[in-house]
Amino acid sequence: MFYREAGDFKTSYREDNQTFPIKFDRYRYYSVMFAAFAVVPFLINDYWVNAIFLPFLIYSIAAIGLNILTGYCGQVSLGTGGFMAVGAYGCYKLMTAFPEVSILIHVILAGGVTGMVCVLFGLPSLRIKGFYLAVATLAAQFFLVWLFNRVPWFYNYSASGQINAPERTIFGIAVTGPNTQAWATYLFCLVIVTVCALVARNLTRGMQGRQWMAIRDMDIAAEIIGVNPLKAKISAFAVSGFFVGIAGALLFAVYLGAAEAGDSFGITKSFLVLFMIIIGGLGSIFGSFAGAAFLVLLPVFLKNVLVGWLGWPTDMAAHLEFIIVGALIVIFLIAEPHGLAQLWRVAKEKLRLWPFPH
Amino acid sequence: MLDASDSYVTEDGRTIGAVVMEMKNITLRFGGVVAIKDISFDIREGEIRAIIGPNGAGKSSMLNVISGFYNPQEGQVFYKGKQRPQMRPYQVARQGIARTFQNIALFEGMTVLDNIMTGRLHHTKANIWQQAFWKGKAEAEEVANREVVEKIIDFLEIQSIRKTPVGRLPYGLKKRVELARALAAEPSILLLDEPMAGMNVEEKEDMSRFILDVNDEFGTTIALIEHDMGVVMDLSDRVVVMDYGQKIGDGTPDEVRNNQAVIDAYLGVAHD
Amino acid sequence: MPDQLIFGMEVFLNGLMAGVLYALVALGFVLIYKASGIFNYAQGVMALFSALTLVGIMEGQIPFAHLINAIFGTELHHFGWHVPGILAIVLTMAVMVLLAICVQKFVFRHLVGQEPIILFMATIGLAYFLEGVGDLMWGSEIKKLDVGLPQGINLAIDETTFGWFGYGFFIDNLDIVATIIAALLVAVLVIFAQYTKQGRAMRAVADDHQAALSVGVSLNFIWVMVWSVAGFVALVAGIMWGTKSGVQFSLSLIALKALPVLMLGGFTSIPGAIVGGLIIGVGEKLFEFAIGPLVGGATENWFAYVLALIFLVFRPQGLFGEKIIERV
Amino acid sequence: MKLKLATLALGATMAAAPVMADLVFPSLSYRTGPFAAGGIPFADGYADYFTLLNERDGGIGGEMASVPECETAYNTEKGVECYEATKDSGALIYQPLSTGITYQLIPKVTADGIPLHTMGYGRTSAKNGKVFSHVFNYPVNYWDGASVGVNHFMKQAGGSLEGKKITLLHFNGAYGREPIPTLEALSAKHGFDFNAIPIDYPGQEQKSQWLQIRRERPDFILFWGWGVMNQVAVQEAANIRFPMENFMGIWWSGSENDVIPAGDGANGYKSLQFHNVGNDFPVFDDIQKYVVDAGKAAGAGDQVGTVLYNRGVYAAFLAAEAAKQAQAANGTSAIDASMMRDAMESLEITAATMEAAGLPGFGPEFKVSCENHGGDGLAAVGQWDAASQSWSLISDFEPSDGSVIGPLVDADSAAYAEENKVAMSCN
Repeated sequence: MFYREAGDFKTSYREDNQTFPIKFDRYRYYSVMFAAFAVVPFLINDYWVNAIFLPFLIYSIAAIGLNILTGYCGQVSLGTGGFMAVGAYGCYKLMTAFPEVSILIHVILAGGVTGMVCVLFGLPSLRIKGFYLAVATLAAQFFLVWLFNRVPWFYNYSASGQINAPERTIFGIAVTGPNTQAWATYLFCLVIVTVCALVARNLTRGMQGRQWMAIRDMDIAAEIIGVNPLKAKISAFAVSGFFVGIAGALLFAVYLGAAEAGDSFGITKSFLVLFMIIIGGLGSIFGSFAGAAFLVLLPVFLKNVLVGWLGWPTDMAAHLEFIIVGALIVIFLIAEPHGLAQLWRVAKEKLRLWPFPH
Repeated sequence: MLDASDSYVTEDGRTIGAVVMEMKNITLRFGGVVAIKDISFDIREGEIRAIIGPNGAGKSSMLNVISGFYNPQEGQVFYKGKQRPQMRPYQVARQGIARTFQNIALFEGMTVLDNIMTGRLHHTKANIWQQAFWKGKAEAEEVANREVVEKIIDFLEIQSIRKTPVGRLPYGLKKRVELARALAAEPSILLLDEPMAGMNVEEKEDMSRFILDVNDEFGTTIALIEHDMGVVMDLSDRVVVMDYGQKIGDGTPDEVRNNQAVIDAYLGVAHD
Repeated sequence: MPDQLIFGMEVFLNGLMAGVLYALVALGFVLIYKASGIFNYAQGVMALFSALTLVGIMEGQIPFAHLINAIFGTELHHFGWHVPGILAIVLTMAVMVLLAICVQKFVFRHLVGQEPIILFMATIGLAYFLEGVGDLMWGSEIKKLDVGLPQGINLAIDETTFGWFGYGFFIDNLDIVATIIAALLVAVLVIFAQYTKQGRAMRAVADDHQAALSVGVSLNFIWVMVWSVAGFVALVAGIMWGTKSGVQFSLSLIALKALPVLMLGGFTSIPGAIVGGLIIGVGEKLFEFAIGPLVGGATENWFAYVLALIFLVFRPQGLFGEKIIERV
Repeated sequence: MKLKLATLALGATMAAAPVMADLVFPSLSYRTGPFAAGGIPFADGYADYFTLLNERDGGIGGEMASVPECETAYNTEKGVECYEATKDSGALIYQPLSTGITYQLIPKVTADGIPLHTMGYGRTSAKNGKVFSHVFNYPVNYWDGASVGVNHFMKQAGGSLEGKKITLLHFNGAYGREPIPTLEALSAKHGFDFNAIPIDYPGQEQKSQWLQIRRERPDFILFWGWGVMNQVAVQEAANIRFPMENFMGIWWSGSENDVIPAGDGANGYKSLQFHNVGNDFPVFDDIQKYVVDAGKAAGAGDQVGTVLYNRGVYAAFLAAEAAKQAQAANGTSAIDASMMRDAMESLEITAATMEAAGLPGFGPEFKVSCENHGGDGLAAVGQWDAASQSWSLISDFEPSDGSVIGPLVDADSAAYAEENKVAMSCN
């Protein structure tokens, strides 16, 4: 009964085009935003931010980026870790070369650089398709990590080969470096996430998104109705790279504070983000958030339950974690192959009819 | 014989204009196989032009040549009086040639509305930045496109399935959505590849009506491939008949019906 | 003969032998993909799991001892017996068949007809699951695996080549054995696929599920069979690598070595996997030998992928694929 | 959405459940993942030593020690989660046993005022206490290791390395590249040829590298590896019949795990050590009696006396000694992290302290100061005997070449201070 669209008429196409056409959805969205911006910052401490919120927000951006490429444009990529490394190292080089420029600009520029690198590795997608492309993107993954390890210029010739995020501020408040407040880093990332999600939403609901989806669903037919496959694929790689690069920059600068290519941006990262979008739902912005939340929260949750409550040995808990995550993935796929986002849609459809299902 | 630039008025009062597209001596080969052999014909503005022939005659290949999907090894294509250089299919589409497919080629993961909206691609000028922030041309164009699309939706009577994902639709409706997508492009030539294949009589009648209405109301030039001879003869102004990659007849339905080569091809007289 | 050429020959031979092992791992992927359209990400973890099981059985470890001890407060570790290598391999194979049946029964039977990406994802879930189970069952400390394979430099080759070139080639005995076993295995698999009833059924399924069903082939049986065969291939690969480095987590990463081979040879081609494996093995070793020192070395991880990528850009159909004619 | 919130709430209650009363020594361990084989014995040793103190002595100065364990799987993000989860529980010191996690924790611990002890790993230039106020890497670091190794080879070669060739075989990453600047400087000083051969993670396949070594025939090899890389390298060295006494690993490439898979071929392989090996020390009898036999061991109890278990014990011993000295200096048994830090900065380990703890001659004697957080850089060389399946030290704890390392430490720490605007302390 709460969830109804009957009587919620639209009188213009503009209204019908909005992101949340149903009033109830809209209000829920406003309240989530209100809570995220105005309530959460007052409640959180270091643990909440560093263990849950920052990884969740940052991985959400990465998942949105990959979802644009894979979920919307149908180009499976396993190079996400390498591209995040481009964002991180790009941000580091910019931060240290131009300390007087705002970190926000650096993060965005790092995204831009990553977009360009991503396009470069996306060019073969014009010839290579499906799993072959997925495996081909691994070339980017391994090559980029090797490159960042190999060329000392990227880590400013430090003896250790690690990069460290120096302190940078916005409005005089530190958002990177050791002396950050939990709420500041949280809000910084939240703002970026919000903007990224809105941009992604706009791109995917308009003509650009339709071109991507057309390429995904049937590339030959898309070309015949007038989609330029080169432009569509390249733009998807560029936009995806932009988001993934931002995620990499934030992961390094705000969340970890220090990074090394092989350690922090290895192949496992590529798979992790891919899992997020598949579990969350391909071709869905909400799914990107849901998938990121699921894969960030579940291990923390399991660990706290198994070790914190049940007092199990940590190694056994870690093994069980693997078993449970693996089993859950399989169970999810059997129950709902199209991810959490589809589960959510189905639930909404049911709710819409409740309590009179007939 | 009419000249290329002549126009005339049909019995039912429609005006058929000058030649808009001309195929000259087209030959298409796949490896050693000759799919189309030295075929020439033209399409006039405002007419309904049919290509018929038995299975494997090369009809679909011909349509693919017109829409730029295959590039013929020999021959030229003239469009609006100019020779068309070799083009990618999306460039052909941009010139105002839209088409449907024999085996439906809709985008299964998108809704009916989104599918039809893809047809409006060439009427969208907003760049990626405007779209990213939903500012400038982006929103206005989206609304304008939507208006055009809604008209086509009304026209083809598919209002109720607007927001349904295409994958869930039955065959007949999918065909209709595909037609809508092609129409949304407001093409100057509409290519229909077996628009009525696999339909029952009722659906066929609906589809015939839509094709005639499109031609009538929007003045769209239509080139179609169809198996059902009855339908073809009723609908089209002129017919090209193909067999084994060659043209064996060309003319009005009556002329073609009385053409001995055509009769042989359809009755299965042995080639020698 | 110039030194560099002699060294190059040595590197080439070693590359060939590495390539045979890559081909072996790739073969596990190809078999499953061909028969069921599943890109089995868990192949590497299966190698780890089978090697862990083999060592566990040989050493008479009690499975899940750690878990049992933690729950019941017992002090169980070993049964106190040792199982000879051959018998242990047979028992491990039985476990792998059991695993194949479970995988089919509990996972893929419920996913028939799903898109490839969903099936791929399911194998990732399977990989996680198996990794956890393997560790929980046998423990995650490193284990020595010795089923009696020889290791170390082959002196006969060393001396012969020294007589020829004045420089003795280094060929590892283990590599020679591995090459022979892998070659035998490949031959057996090819014969199996070509000449046995089950093999023909498997190929029929690969060509067309519906048609195979309609002539009375049991899909379920075929799929259990290919997963078992893939399990066997994984076991062989696990033994080879486990003998060299001990059995531990990193064994599961050998799957990454097989992926460029698959790109090059195609996901469905057995000869493709073999030739692709050899090309990758030789290519990466020669590149590391010739170019590696100029760019700082450790190029093998990415070079295999870049090689495959460049190759595919110029020949998208892969090594043995036919030219793709696109249709609408 | 509801589910998510419930999860969050649950996470909150659990995260905020610290054990306040005791002396807390969090153990960021890894018993799973690619390096589990190394992480398990270390974590066992670390926990068992504190258990021993609790069981035998009733804790440290009357306060019970608690060692909350948190699994990182060598993953940097899990490391952050573990740090945040434990830091408010009164944590006195962190020892993450991972280079990656160390680098992330350096700025965090400095801001939170908790000392970080990276014993024989982490950031080498943290030796400079003026820049890294809360980071300690006594008793020895990688650059000391490289120097001691070269000195050992020099002795082996009869006093001069002139014209000899030393190859560094290393993990292709920050950890493995650490010794390169030192070795380059030493090569200039002692006139030996030096080259580095990297191995990419995980290092399962090293044929190319060993073929190269076989071609180039270096006189000595230094080896910086971790995980499966170690076993494969030792095996391959045996395969090409490289003289094992000329092949020396860093302390992370010198445990039983690394040599046992290679069997007899590994005989004579050397590795650097900064503490003693074997279980021939009184403390292990006590551990057996009070911990293992009492069923309180962290692991299965079968690791006692192995190299990495001993390292865990040694790490715990150094932490416990610092805690004792902090208690003595502040006159209270309930010390906090800042007292701990101050005590670490004035820590002095003498033969007597080790003797008293049941570890006579277990490690080098050393002294920490505000300027020098890295101790005196003493390391010994161990050698593997395949017949008796045991390591033994074949040298005393010997000093490194401070004249080479000192300037390198200063340069690297200065660069860090510059980049991060760190104010110098110790003035």
